[in-house]
Amino acid sequence: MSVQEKIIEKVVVRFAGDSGDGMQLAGGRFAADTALQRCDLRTMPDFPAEIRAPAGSLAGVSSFQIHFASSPIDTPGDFVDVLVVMNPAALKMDLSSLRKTGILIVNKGQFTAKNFAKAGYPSNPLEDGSLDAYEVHAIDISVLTENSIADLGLAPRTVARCNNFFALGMVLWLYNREIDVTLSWIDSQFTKDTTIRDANKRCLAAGFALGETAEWAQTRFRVPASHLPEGIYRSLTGNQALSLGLVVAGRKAGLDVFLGAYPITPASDILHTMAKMSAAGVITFQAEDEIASIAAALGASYGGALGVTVSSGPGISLKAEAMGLAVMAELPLVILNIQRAGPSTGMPTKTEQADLFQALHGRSGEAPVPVLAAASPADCFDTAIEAARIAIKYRTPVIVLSDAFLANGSEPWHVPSPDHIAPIDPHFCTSPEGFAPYKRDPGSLARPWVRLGTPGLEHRIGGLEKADITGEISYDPDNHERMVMLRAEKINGVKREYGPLELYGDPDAKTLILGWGSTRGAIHGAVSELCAKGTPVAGLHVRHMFPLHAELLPVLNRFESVWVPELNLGQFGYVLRAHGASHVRSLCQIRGLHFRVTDLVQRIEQTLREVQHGN
Amino acid sequence: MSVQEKIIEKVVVRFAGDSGDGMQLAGGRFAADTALQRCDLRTMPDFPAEIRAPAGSLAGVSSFQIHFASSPIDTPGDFVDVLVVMNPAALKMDLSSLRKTGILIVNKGQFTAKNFAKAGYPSNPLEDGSLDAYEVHAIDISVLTENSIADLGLAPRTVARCNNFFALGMVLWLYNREIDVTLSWIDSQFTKDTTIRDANKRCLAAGFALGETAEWAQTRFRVPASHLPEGIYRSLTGNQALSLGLVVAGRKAGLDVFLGAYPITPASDILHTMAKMSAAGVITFQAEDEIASIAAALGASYGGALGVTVSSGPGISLKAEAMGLAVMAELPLVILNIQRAGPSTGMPTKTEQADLFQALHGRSGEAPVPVLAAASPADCFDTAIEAARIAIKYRTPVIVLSDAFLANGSEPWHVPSPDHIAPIDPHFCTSPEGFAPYKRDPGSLARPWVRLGTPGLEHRIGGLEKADITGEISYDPDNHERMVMLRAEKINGVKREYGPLELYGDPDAKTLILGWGSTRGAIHGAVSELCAKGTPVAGLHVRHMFPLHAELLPVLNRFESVWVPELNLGQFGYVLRAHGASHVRSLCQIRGLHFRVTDLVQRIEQTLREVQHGN
Amino acid sequence: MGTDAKLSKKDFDAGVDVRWCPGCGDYAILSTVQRTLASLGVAREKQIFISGIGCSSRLPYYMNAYGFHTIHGRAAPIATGLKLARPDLDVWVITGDGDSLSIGAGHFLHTIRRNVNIKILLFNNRIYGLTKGQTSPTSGRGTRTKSTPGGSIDNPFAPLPLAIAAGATFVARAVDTEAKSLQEVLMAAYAHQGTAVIEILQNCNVFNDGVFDHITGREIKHDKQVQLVNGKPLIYGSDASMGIAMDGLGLRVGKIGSDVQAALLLLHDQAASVGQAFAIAQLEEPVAMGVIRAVAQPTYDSEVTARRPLREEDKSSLEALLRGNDSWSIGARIKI
Amino acid sequence: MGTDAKLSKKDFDAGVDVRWCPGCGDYAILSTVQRTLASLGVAREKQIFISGIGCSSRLPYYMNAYGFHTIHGRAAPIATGLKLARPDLDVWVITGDGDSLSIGAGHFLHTIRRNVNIKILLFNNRIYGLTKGQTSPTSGRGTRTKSTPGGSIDNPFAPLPLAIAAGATFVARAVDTEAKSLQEVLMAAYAHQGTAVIEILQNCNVFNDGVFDHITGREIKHDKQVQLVNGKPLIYGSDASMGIAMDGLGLRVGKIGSDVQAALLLLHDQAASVGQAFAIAQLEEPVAMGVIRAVAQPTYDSEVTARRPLREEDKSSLEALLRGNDSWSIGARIKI
Ligand SMILES: Cc1ncc(C[n+]2csc(CCOP(=O)(O)OP(=O)(O)O)c2C)c(N)n1
Ligand SMILES: Cc1ncc(C[n+]2csc(CCOP(=O)(O)OP(=O)(O)O)c2C)c(N)n1
Ligand code: SF4
Ligand code: SF4
Ligand SMILES: [Mg+2]
Ligand SMILES: [Mg+2]
Repeated sequence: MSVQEKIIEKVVVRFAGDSGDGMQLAGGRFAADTALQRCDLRTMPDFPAEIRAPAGSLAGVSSFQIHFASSPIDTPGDFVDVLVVMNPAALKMDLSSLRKTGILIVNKGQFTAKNFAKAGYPSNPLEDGSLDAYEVHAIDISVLTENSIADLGLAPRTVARCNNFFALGMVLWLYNREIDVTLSWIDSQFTKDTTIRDANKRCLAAGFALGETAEWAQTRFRVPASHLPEGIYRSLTGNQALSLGLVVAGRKAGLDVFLGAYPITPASDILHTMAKMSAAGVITFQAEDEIASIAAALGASYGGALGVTVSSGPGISLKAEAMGLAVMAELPLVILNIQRAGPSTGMPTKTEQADLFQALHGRSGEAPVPVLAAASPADCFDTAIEAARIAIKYRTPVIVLSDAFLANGSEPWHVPSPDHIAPIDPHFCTSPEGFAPYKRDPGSLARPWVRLGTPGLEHRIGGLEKADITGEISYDPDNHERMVMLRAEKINGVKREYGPLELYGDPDAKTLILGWGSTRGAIHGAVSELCAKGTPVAGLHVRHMFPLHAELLPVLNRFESVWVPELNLGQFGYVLRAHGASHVRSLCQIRGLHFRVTDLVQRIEQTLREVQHGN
Repeated sequence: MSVQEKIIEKVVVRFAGDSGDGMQLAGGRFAADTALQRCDLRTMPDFPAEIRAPAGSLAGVSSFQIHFASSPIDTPGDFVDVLVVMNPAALKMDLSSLRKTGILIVNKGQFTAKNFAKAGYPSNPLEDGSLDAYEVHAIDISVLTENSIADLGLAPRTVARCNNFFALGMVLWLYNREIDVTLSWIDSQFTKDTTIRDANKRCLAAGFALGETAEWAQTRFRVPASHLPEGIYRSLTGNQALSLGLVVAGRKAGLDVFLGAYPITPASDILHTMAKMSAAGVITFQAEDEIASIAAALGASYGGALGVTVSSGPGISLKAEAMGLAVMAELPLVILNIQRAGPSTGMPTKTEQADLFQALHGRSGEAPVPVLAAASPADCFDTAIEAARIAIKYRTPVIVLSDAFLANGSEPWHVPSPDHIAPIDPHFCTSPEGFAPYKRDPGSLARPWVRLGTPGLEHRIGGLEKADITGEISYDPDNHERMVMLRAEKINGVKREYGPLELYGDPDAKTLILGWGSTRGAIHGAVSELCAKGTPVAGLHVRHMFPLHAELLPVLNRFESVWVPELNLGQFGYVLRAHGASHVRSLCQIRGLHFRVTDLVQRIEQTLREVQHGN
Repeated sequence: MGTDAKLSKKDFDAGVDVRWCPGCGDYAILSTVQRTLASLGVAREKQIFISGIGCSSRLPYYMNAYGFHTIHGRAAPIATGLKLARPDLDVWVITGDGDSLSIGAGHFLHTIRRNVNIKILLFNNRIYGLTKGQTSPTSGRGTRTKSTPGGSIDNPFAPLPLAIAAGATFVARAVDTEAKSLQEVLMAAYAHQGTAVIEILQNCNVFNDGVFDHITGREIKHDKQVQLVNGKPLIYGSDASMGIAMDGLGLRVGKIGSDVQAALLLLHDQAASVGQAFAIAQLEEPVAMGVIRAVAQPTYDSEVTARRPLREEDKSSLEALLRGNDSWSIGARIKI
Repeated sequence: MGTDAKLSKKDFDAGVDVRWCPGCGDYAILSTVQRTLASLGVAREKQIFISGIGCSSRLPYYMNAYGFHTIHGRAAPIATGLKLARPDLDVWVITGDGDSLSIGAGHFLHTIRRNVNIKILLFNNRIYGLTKGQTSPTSGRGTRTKSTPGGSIDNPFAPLPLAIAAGATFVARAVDTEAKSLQEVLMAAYAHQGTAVIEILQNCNVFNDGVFDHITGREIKHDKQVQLVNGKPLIYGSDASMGIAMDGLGLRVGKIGSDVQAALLLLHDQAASVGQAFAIAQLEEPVAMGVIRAVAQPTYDSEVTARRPLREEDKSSLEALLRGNDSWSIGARIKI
C-alpha cells in the first residue's frame, strides 16, 4: 500500500459547487466531524448573491470553507489547502484561494463544453496546463455517484443531489476519518424518504471507499486533536450565538424576550432561530417593516419585557427615528445590526464594517447609544448578554454590531453552564413612595422602570423633552441642557461596566495594532505572526465602540503608532482621532471580504517600512 | 412739549403676548416699517410649542423680537430695550430678556387676578415692586382699543384682536415713525371685511396718537438709516430664502424643481412657500410620509428634474435609506434639514445644531454626501443655489443644514438680479456614442445623467453595487473597493468648487473662533466685540461641513487654539479633530436657544483665562 | 386600585393643564373616554394609552393611567408589541387621520389584519392640526390649505371601508361631541376581542372648522346620520321617514314607502358579510353612526400566548437550549 | 427608435443573464411584458420600469428600456415623483407582495388613492422569495416558513379588495403563465388613464411551490377561475355550467339553473359600483380573472400638469419672484 500518512497541524478545506450541489451541507458535516476530532476550527460559508442563479453559472457558485487545527486558530484561513470543485464555475470562482501546490479535487463529470461556456472558460482548464501548479485529482464524481446507486431507481436529478456525499466521503478519507458519525447523522435526518437516505449513505461510503481502493491520493493526513479545555462543545454561528445570548439574558433577568424583526440578509436567521424558541419564552414578531419591528420591540420593553430588534444596514437606517424615541423614553432595547457591504442595497451577502458611523451617529439630536461589536461567532453570545445587561441596567437602547462574516461563520463553542452566568436585576420600581418617572438612580443615572400594571405608579412618557425628575413636558432651556447632559453622562457611565483592556503580542512594541469587531481573529493572527517573525507589535481588541473604555486613550497614547485594520474607509480611526488619539491611522480594506492574515501581515510590514522611511 | 427726541444707533424691541394677540403680525409690520427706514435689521419670532395653549397661559406666549440699527448688525439682539407685553404670562416668560432700565410697555387691562393665576403670579407684579428696575408704562390697551372702535359694533372677541395694532401704533410713535405705510398695508390686506379693516386702522392711529396726546414716554427715539448699498431689498426668512434659491437654481439649470415634502415643524413653511410657486414651474408634492417624499424627489431627479426634499431631524432619519440609494444611483438631490431641538420629538419649535452627525454619518455603508450649512436667513438663498449646483454637477445628494432660528428669523436681503447668478449646466448626456451609465467625467468624476426618454441611451441602474463604467450589477471585490473609492473621491473633489476662506477679526491672534451654520452672526458679533475690547481673536466661518475646505486644516493649524461655539455637544469640534486638528475644542450650548453675543464673549474670555492658567 | 371601587371620571383625570385650542373637539372626546373608563370600572393601572404625534395624540398625557406619546404614525406597532408581551393589559391607541392614515397607514392596516386586541381611537378632523393645517389623507378634494393653496387634488381615504377591506373585525363611527353614542361605541369596542377601529369625527375649530357641520349640525344631524342598532332596520331622519335598502351590490337611500319599501329595509347586522359592512361604512348621506361591524375571530395576541409557556417553570431548560442538538464533549461523546 | 417601427419581443430584451431560479413564474411574466410592449409598439425610450426589492423587482434589469431597481417598498413613490416630473413617459412599477403590501403598503394605497397614471404589476407569490422564504402579507394562515415554524397566525391581505377600498380606478388579475390573458390585462392597463393595479399570481417554485395550484392547475382552472368579460354574465366551469349572481350585498356562486338563475346572473361591468367591484375582487372560488374594475377619473399627474406653465416662456419672471410683494429700494421706494 503506497498511501502515506502524514500528521499536520492545520489545514484549510473548501467545498465549492453550484447552489444546487449541496456544498453547505457537505461542508457543515465535515465541520461537525472535525469538531468531534476535537480540533479547533472556524468555518466560512459563502452564498451566492441573493437569488438562485442558473445552474452552472458563476453567479450560482456556493462554497464552504473550514480551517481546522490541533492548535488554537483565529480565522477560517487565508488560503485553501484542499479545494473541492463540483463544476467549472466553482473552479473559476474559487481557484484563486487555493495555495500553489494545493490539492484540487475536481468533479470531472461536470467539465463539459456547456459548463465551460457558462463559466466563461474558452477551453477545458483540466487540459490546457493552467492547473499545473496544483495537485489535481480529476475524478468523475457524477458517474461514480450514479454507479453507486443505479439500482435504487432514483430520478437523475435526485441522483445528482448525492454528489456532495460522495465528495464528502472522499475528503473524510483524505483526513483519515471514519464515516460512522456521518452515517448516523444521515439516518437521523432523512427519516421520511428511506431511499434517499440509503442513497446518501451509499454515496458517502463509496466516496470514502474510493480512497481505499483507487488510492487517488498518495498521502492521507491526520490533524491531531487540539488541547481544548474539557467540557461540552457545540458549533455555533454568530447569528445563533446572538439569539442564544439574548434568550439567556432574558431568563437571567426574569424578562420575556420579544424580538421584532423584518427579514433581511444576513440578519434573517436570527428571526428564524428565535422563532423556534417559543418554548423558552421567546416571542417573535415578523412585522410589516423595520420601523414596525423596532416599534413593537420598544412597546414590549415599555411593557416590561426585553425588546430586541435586528436588521442589516439599510433596515437599521429605518429604525433611527424610533431609536431616538427609546433614548428619550429611556427604555431598554437591544438593536442588532448584522452588517453587510453597502451603501444602499450594496452586496447583501458580503461582509463589511461600514455601519459603525451609523451606529454612533445615525440619529437626530444628541442621542447617545452604547455600541458593542462582537469579535467572533462565539463571542456573539457574550456580547449579546452584555448588551442586554447594559440596556436593562441603564434603561437605554444598545446597538450590537455583527456582520455577514460572523453571522454565517462558525466555531466550536465551549457551552457555559447557565449557572455560571450572572443574573441581571431588572430592578423594577414597584413602590409609589418617592416615585417620579425621571428620578434617577444616583449611581447609574438610570431612571425607574415600571412594569405596567403596577397600581399607583401610573405615569406618562413620550418623545418630547422631559422635565428633570418629574418627566413632564418641558421647554425650559436650562432643563433641556441639563437633560441632554444627564443622558450623555448616563451613557458615558456605562464604561464602568467594562473589564480591563488586554494587550497581546508585544506590549512594549512601539506600534499597536488595534482591532474591533469581527476582524479580531485575523488581526490576532497577524500580530502573532509578526511577533513570531521578530517584528514586535502589540495587539488590542475593542468590543466597546461607545462609550470608549476609560483606559483606551491612555493606552493608545503609550504607543508611537496605532493602526486600525478595518473593513471600511477608516471609521474607527476617525472616531479615535476625534476622541483625542491623533496618531491613529486606519488600514482599510473594503472588498466585501474578510482580512487575510497574510495580507494584514504584509500591510503592517509595509506600513512599518513607510513610517521608518518617514513617508 | 416735554417729549425729547434721541438719536440712537441700535435698538432691540420685542412684542410678546398670547398666541391670539397677533404679536407676530405686529412685529412683522414693525419690521417692515423699519426696513423702509433703511435700517439694518434681524428678527426672531418665537412661537409657542406646537399647539395653541389656553389663552393667558405661559405655554401660549408668542413673541417677536426685532433688532435694528444704523450700522450693520449680526443678530436679533441679546437683550431687549423695549418689551411690549400684552398679558401677565408674557411678562413672566419674557421679562428676563429685558435689560435693566429697559422700557416695559404693559397692557394693564389684562393684568387681572385670573390672568395672574394662569401665569403663576401670586400677586400683581405691577404693584409689588418687582419691576422697579425698569421704565414701566402700564397702559390699559384693552380699554383704549375698545373705546377707539366702540361705535363699530364689533364682537368683543374681534375688538380684542385689534389690541395689537394699538400697541404697534404706540411703538411706531416711540420710534418717531409715520403710520401711513402701515395704514396702506392694512388697506391692501383686509379687503374682505371693511369694518375690521377700519377698526385696525383706527386702533393703529389711536395707539400712535396716545403718544402725541398722553405723552406716556419722556423720550422718543430715532435710529438713522444705515448705509446699505443701493438696490432693491426685501425681508426674507430662511425658509423663504431656501425656497427662492432652489427655484432660481432650477431655472438657471433649465430644470423643473420638484419638492417632495411631508409637514414638520419648523420645515413646513418651505412646502407652503413653494406650493405657491407653481407659476414658476415648481411642482410640490405633499407625500404620505418622509420616505415617500424623498422617494418622489429622487424619482423626479431620475426623470431629469431637480429633486428636493425637506424635513427636520426625525423626518431626516427616515430619509436615510433613500439617501443611500441616491448615493449609489449617483443622481442629483437636495435635502434640506431645518434642525430643531432633539433628540426624538424634543422641542419642535426650538433651535439646535445637533443634526450635524446625522448629516455626515447617518447612512449605512460608506455613503459620503456633501453637507452645507447656511449662516443667516439671506445666506440660505446662496446656500441653496450652491447645493443645487453641486448636486447637479456631481450627480449626488447634497444636504443643507438650516435650523429653526434661520427658518423663521428674517433680515433685509439685497435682491440680486437673476442675470448675475451664474447658469448651471446640467450637462445631460444625449448621445449614445461611447455612452456607459457609470463612465465618469475625468474631471468631476460625475457619471452621465440621461434625461429619460432619450432614444438609444436606455439603461438600468439600482442600489446594488455596480460595475465600474458599465453600471452592471457586480459582486467583484476589486470592483467594490474601486467604486467605494471613486464615490469617495468624487465627493472629496467637490471642495474644488469652494471660494477662499476668509478670516476676520484679528488674523494674527493666537486663538481662532470657528463657527458654522446659523451661529455666524453671534460669533461675528462676539469676535468683533472682543477685538474692540482689546482681546485679539480671529474669526472664521464654515459653510462647507463636508468635504472640508482644502485650506481649512492648514489654517486651523496656524492657531494655538481653535474654539468652536456650537449649539450641540461639540459635533463639529469632534469632526475637526477626527480630520487631524487635534487642538480644536467646542464651546457648547444646548438650550434650544441661540447664542447671545454677550454670553459668547464671556465664555471666550473665560476660556482664554483658563488656557492662560493652564487648566 | 382594584376593579371594585366605584370610579368617577375624575379618577381618570391626570390633573394637568390640557393644551388643546379652546373649542377643540378633542376636549369632548377626552371627557367621554374618561367617563367611559370610569363606568367600565376598569383598573386604572391596566389601561395603557399609546399615541403617535398630532394634537389628538396628546390625549394620553391627560389620562390618569399609563401613557406613551410616541412618534408619528407608529403607535399601532408599539401597541402591538406591548399587547403581545403583556396580554393582561388593556391597550388603547390614540391617533389622528394624519398619524394613522398618512405616515402610519401601513401599520394601521397590518394591525387590523392581524386582529391584535387593541382599541384604536382615530380622531378624524380631516386636517393636520398640530403642524398648523395641511391637508390630511381624509381631506376632501379641493380643500385649500397652506400646502394646497390651489385646492387639494388628492382623493380622500375613507378610513372605515379601508379598515374593512383589511379584514377589520370591529369598526364603528361616532361624533366628538355626541357623548352618549361615543360612549356606547367605546364600551362595545372594549368588549370586543380583537382590533377595534373607532372613527371619531372631530372638529378642529382652528384649521378646519365646521368640516363635519353638514353631518353633525344640530338641525340636520338626524337627516344626515343613520344610527345603527343591531337587528333593527336602517331608518333615519328627524321623523324616521327615511330608510336604507339593498340595491344591487350597493345601498339605496330614500323615503320609506316611496323610494324604498318598508319591508325591504336592510336590518343592521354587525356580523353581516364584509360586503354589507363595506356598503354601510361607505354611506355618505346619511353617514352611518355606531357599530358597523363586530365579528368574532381569534386574536393575534391570544394565538401568540397560546404558543408560549406562561409559567416560569414551564419554560424549556436553558441548559438544553444552550447545548442544542449537536453538541459534543471533550472527554466522552455525549450526543452528536 | 420611433413608435412606428415594427417591434418584436426581442427589442425589449436587455440581453443580460436572467437570474431567477429555473422554473420561476417570473420568467413567464417577463416574456409577456416584453411581448406586450412590442405589440403595443411603444417607444422603448419612453418606457420606464421602477421596481422595489425582491425577486420580482429584478425585472427591470431584463428590459431593454429605462429601469431603476430601487429600495424595498418605495417603488410607488419614486414612480409618482417621476410621473409628476415627466408626464410624457410611461411608468411601470414592478413589485412583489412583500414589497408593495408589507413595507410598501402605505405607499401602495396612497398612490392608488391619488390615481397617479402608473401601472403597477404586483407579482404575488405569497412569500418573500429573495430573502429565502418567510411569510408575506398574502401568505395564508397556517403557512409554515422559516419565520413561522409553527404556522403563520396572520390573516392575509387580499390585495385587490384593498386597492378598491383605497379608491382604485383600475384593478385586474392574471396568472403568470397564462400569457394571453396576462397580455390582455396589460394592454387594458396601458390604455387606462390612472393607477392600474394588476395582481399576477406567480409561482415561486423554490419557497412556495404550487401555492396557486388549486386555482391555476391545468385540470381545474376552468372550474376555479371565472374570466371576466365586460358586459357578459359571470359564467365559468369547464362546461360553462356555473354562474355567479347577486345575493344580498354579496355574491352567490353555483350551478346555473339550480343554484343560481340564468336570468339573474351578474353581468360584468368594469365601471360598476365600488361594491360590485369589491365583491368580485373578493371571490375566492372561483377567483375572478381579467379586468375587475376600470373607471375614468382625473389623474393626479394631469391635474398637477394642468396647473403648471409647460413652456419655458410661460413661467413667471424670476425677477418678480425674487422681489416678492414686499420689497423696497434704497434710493426710492418701489413698492411696499
Ligand atoms: C416623523 C415625523 N414627521 C412629521 C411630523 C410632524 N407632524 C406632527 S403631527 C403631524 C400630523 C398631525 O395630523 P393628525 O394625525 O391628523 O393629528 P391632529 O393634529 O390633526 O390631531 C405631523 C405631520 C413629526 N412629528 N414626525
Ligand atoms: C429596507 C429593507 N428591508 C428588508 C430587505 C430585505 N428584503 C429584500 S426582498 C424582501 C421581500 C421580498 O418579497 P416580495 O416583495 O414578495 O418579492 P419576491 O422576492 O417574493 O418576488 C425583503 C424583506 C431589504 N432589501 N431592504
Ligand atoms: S389645532 Fe385643531 S385639532 Fe389641534 S388642538 Fe387646535 S382645534 Fe384641536
Ligand atoms: S426564490 Fe422563488 S420567486 Fe425568487 S426567483 Fe426563485 S422561484 Fe422565483
Ligand atoms: Mg388630523
Ligand atoms: Mg413575494
